[in-house]
Order: sequence, then structure tokens, then C-alpha cells
Amino acid sequence: MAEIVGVFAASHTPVMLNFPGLIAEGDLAEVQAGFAELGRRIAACRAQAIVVISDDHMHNFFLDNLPAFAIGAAEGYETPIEAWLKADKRVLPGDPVLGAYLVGEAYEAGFDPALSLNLTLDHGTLTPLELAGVDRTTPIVPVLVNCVQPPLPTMRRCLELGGFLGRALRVYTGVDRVAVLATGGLSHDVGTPRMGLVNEAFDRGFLNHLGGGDAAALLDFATRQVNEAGNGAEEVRMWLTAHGIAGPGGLDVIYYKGLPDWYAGIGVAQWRLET
Amino acid sequence: MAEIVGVFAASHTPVMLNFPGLIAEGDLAEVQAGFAELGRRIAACRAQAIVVISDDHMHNFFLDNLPAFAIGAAEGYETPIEAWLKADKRVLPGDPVLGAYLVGEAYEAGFDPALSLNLTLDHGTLTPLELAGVDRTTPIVPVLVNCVQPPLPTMRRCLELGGFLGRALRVYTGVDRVAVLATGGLSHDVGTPRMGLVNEAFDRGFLNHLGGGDAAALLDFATRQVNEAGNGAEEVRMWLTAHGIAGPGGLDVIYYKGLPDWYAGIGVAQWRLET
Amino acid sequence: MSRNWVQAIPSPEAYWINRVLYDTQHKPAEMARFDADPAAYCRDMPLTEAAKAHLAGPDIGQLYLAGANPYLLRAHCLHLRIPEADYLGALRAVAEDPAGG
Amino acid sequence: MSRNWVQAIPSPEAYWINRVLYDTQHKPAEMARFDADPAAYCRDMPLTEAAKAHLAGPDIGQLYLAGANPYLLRAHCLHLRIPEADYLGALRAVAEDPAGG
Ligand SMILES: [Fe+3]
Ligand SMILES: [Fe+3]
Repeated sequence: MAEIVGVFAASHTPVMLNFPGLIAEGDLAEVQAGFAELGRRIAACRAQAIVVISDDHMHNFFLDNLPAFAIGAAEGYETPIEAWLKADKRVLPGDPVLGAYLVGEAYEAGFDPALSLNLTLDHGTLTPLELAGVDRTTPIVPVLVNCVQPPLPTMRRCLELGGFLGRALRVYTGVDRVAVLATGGLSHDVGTPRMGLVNEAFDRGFLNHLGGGDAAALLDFATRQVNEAGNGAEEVRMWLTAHGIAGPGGLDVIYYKGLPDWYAGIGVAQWRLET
Repeated sequence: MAEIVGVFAASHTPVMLNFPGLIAEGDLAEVQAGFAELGRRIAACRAQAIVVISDDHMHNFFLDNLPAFAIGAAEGYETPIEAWLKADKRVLPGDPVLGAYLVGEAYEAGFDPALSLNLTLDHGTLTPLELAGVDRTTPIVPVLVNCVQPPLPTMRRCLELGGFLGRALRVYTGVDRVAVLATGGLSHDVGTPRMGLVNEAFDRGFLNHLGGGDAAALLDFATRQVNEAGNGAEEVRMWLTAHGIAGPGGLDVIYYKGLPDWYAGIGVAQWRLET
Repeated sequence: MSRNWVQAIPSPEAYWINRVLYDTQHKPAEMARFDADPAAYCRDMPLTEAAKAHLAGPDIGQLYLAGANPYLLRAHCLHLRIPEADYLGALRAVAEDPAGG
Repeated sequence: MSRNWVQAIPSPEAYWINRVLYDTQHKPAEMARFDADPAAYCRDMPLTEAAKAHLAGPDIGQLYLAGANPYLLRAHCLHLRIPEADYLGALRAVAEDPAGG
């Protein structure tokens, strides 16, 4: 039976890699330190696989066949798909057995994710791995949640998906140690008239709810307030999925600051796991 | 609130249109009469929209993004996608409002179908409409269930999807009268060493279970026996979805015969709706 | 109250706008054809006349209001090398509440 | 006991076999290139050597056993105008139980 050895979340944005210097030097040092600490903690997990929960920014998926959830079961994933992203072209190793297991268990448990045997992953998955310096040989399983084009899965359903993933991972016998990294959010806008605004009140409220034990209040907050926090804040769905995996043990916020010049509220956090 | 004015199911196979004369003349007359009766009953429904539940035979969907369930919300659907199918190229009118409603309600109700705004439908959806002579102006909403490439959604989940669809349709206010047509099955093999075999015992057992009131027995039968009935028999998932919509009021089998020269057990049926 | 999305589901017009944005970004031959003559590229697509004009412009604000996916539209503008200030200005010009609320 | 499927999920080899079958059926230019020289078409794909040989043959039975999707494989054989009896014979020749059970 696998142990979930760490559940983490971090914001992602292409600006992190393309134009890090847009923010003040002190801020850059702090946010880089936050991601470095994330990297140290992930490394300390000695995970044999990392479930990376992110979204596809209209690269692999389009309106002809737009999945609410998709799970990858490939041997590897080319990345990044964005020609303009300042990152090495490389292949993230996959764990096809764990990916296939999660799809099959999802179908048994009343979830309907799409299966993907071929994804070229985008900055959503890649940038936090890059910034945190995550070991390039640890296999990943991508879980993709639609946050970029309505109709979107509900906040509640994303939390429930996490509950399922947690149960399925804990009885998986293929590896002993699994980590989880959710990426995206917090408040930001991409391609809207509000682009450049962040909403620190939303972000701090959301992080507080993740740290507390009241799932109903968490869902209510996310569902009602997300329209005040920007279309990029729809990506808190990934944090909710991670929360569903980790359970209500509390949240350790490694870093948070609203960084309008990076167009986003940037958070890095780790859940405290009940033992 | 919409009334569900008819729930039907019929087998589909390209052979119906391409090589109808492969079966004996008497059989052909009987099966054509069965589809004609289906057409008369559908016409008598005076439905303002038809939810057509079928599968995509690896045309619109591939392993890069293979949905368990997909719902169409387009204004129209070109068909057929198969160049070799003997059918007029035409556009099936869609009901985009009803399609969008069903996707949104599915997400609220704990189902995760993919959204599709552009599908070129294949013989699965088209052939029963053609053979039954369904009015070409009635808008459809395609619901596509993966039956052609494992991992497949469970039989249970397909029945549950039907339960959801029935509840959502009955409270829909956009039209007054909705019909449902499920297509696919019954026993047959496509592209396997068993191709050409049919399993009448399976087919009659399955039809009997649909007519009875025991959902657990129905699911148990379908789940355990499908491997004796061929990979094409995986398409009984669509019949289960229709059964979930209709409820356990009983089944009126309009036509059934195993037709090995059409490579399939061909069934045409209508559910008796509880009023 | 502010809203994150212009449309709850893409309209038929928005579908085809997004189809142009998606295809050009993901198929180099399509992008080359678009770049050579945007108006010609759009002519044979089932786009509304308004959408053809907005894409050929481009009129970023009107594309946004018509339901262009914000991620696809942003990547399109990056490809066109539209200066960031112009891009943001075009979006802000169509905001309901110019304060951004 | 008989089973409907060779694989519970496509193996990496099966993925690429199916990719060839899918792409050629759905993209006329790919089909033309395949038809002109199947071996050359397969050469640059990340296929196993065995899969390349089975596709170039074609060896219908071996493709089936390797996890080719039965629907894609059938359509491929229809495109190649393989006589129905030969197609069925090739499949039956690899059946575990030739009686079809
Ligand atoms: Fe993002
Ligand atoms: Fe079929």
C-alpha cells in the first residue's frame, strides 16, 4: 500500500520563467526561496511517483472534446508545448501503470475522467517543477482539470475528485511512496480587462479555509468568491483537489504574496497530513 | 417541464446500409419492418428533441483524449464520417441549448462528461435514424459512451448516467417533449477472431433483464456475461443508459433476431414508461 | 458584480473564432497561411462577418467580448507581437467598469 | 473464458500502432503517404520493429494481438481492400480457441 508522503501546491505562470525580473529584486529573491523550499521538501519525500494536478491551457484539449478531468497514462510527456516558454525542451518521465490504475479506479468509483496516452504538457505542469528544481527522473502522473474554458467542473466535484484520488493512492500497491503537487492560481486574470489585478483578500481567505477543517465553508468561499479573483483563480480547483487528497489536517503556507507584475497572487504550500 | 415521450433502443451496424442483402430475404423484410415500426413510434412521439445515445467508433476521439462520456452541444452535426458508408452526406440538426444544459447539469450532479461543440457523427448515430426514417428536422443531442476501447466506463455507471439524464430532462423547461434513442449492440464482434458469431442467449437474457425490475441483476448479467457476447456487445452500455432514463416499467421488444450474416444480434425495443 | 467569463458556453460564433485561434497556434501551416493574409484565411471559415473583421484587425477587445478564449487570444497576441501595453489597453477599453471591478 | 479485449489499456506499442491507423484514416495526406510506401511511413514512427513489420505486411492477426483497436484495424483493412474472407481468416488464425469460444 502506498503512503502519500507529501501534498503540495504552488502557483504557476509563464512569467516566472520568461520575465522573472518584472518584480522587485527583493520579491524575486523571496519567491525563489519559496520555490526552493518547495523543492527541498519534495526531495525529502523520496517519492517514487508524483501526481501533478494542473490544467491544460487549450493546447492538448479543444472545444471539440473538452474533458472536465483527464488522467495521463503515458511513459513520458514532452514539454513545454509553448514554443515561447523559456524552458528546455525535455521529456517528463511518466508512470503509465499508476496512471492506468487511477483511470480504472476512477471509473469504478463513479468518476469519468478522459484517458490520455499522449500529452505535450504546458507551463502549468512544468513551471513549478522547474522553479522548485524537482528531480527530473521521478515519474509523474498528470491529472488535468478544466479551469480555462466554461463549462467548468464544480469546486465541489474537484474536492471530491481529490477524495477519490487519496483513497485510490493509499491502497495502490505499485509503489510505496507517492507525492502530490497541485499547480495554479491563486487570484489572477489572463486575457481579461482585469489582467494585472490580484485579490489578496481572496487569496488569504482561501488559504485560511484550506488550513481550517470546514469543507463546506471552503467550497462556499471558493464558489462564491472566485468571480472576484479573476479567471485565473478558477485554478484553485487544483488546490481543492489536493485538499481532497490530503484531508483537513491543516496547511503550511511556505510563501504567499500578491505580485501584480507577475499578474498573479503567488502561493506555495504544503498540507499537514493526518498520521 | 419536459415530458419524456418515448425511450427507444436499436442495434446499429454499417452492414445495414452497405450490404443489407447479406441476410435472407425474409429476414431482411422482417428487420426492415422492425425499424419501420420504430420510425412510426418515434414519429408518434412528436418530440421536439431526440437525445441519441451512441458511441464514437474511434473517429472523433482517440487515445490522446478518450472520454468515457461526451455530450454534444452544437447547432448541427455533419454525418457520416465514414467515407465508405452508403448514406447521404447531411447535417443532423442539433439542439445546442439542451446539450449545454445537460453538460452543466451533469457537472452539478457529479458526472464528468466531455463537452463537444463539433462532432462528425458516424454510423452508430446515423444508421438507426436512417433505417427508421426519423424526421430529418428534429434536433438531436448526441450522448457518446465509450464502448470501443478500454478502459471502458462500468455498466453500473452507464445506468447511473441514464438516471441523471432522466432527472435532468424531466425538469428541463426549454422544450415540452423529448425522446431518447439508444443505439448499439446487441451481441457481436468487430475485428476479433469471433467476428460473425452472435450469442442469442446473451441477447435474450439481456432483453429479459431490461424488461424486469431488478437493476442489480441486470448489471450483474451485463457485467459478467459481456465477454461471452463479443466486443460489440460492450455497446449494451447505451441500452443501460436508456434503461436508466426510462426506469423499470418494462420493455416492449419490437424486433429481435441474431443475424450472423449482419455480424450481430439485432434488437429494436421501446421502454414502457411509468406514468 | 464582476464575472470571470463572457459566456457560460461558447456561442457558435465563439466556437469558430476559437477554432481559428487554436488551429493557427497548433498547426504551423495554418499559422503561415493566417500570417500571409488574415482576411483571406478567415474568408472561407464559417465565421460571422463581424468575427472575420475582428480577427483580421485584430480587434482584441471585440474578440474578447465575442467569446474568444482568453488564453487562446493572449497567445495569439503574443504571436502577433502586439506590445503588452496595447494588448492590455485594448482589453481594458471594453471593460464594463474601467476600474477593473 | 473468452475476453473481448486483448489489452486492458493500450501498451505503448499499441498506442503507436493505433496512431498510425487513426492518422491515416482521418488525414488524407497521411493516408496517401502510407499507401505510397507503408514501410517508409512507419520507419520514422516510434514503433517497435515488430509493429513496423506487421503494419507494412500487413499482418492482421499480429496487429490484433499487439493491441490494435479492432475498429481501427477493420477500417484499415477495408481501405486496403483486403477480401473479407482473408481478413476474417487472418483473425481466426490467431484465436486461442479456433471454435471462437
Ligand atoms: Fe494557468
Ligand atoms: Fe457500434
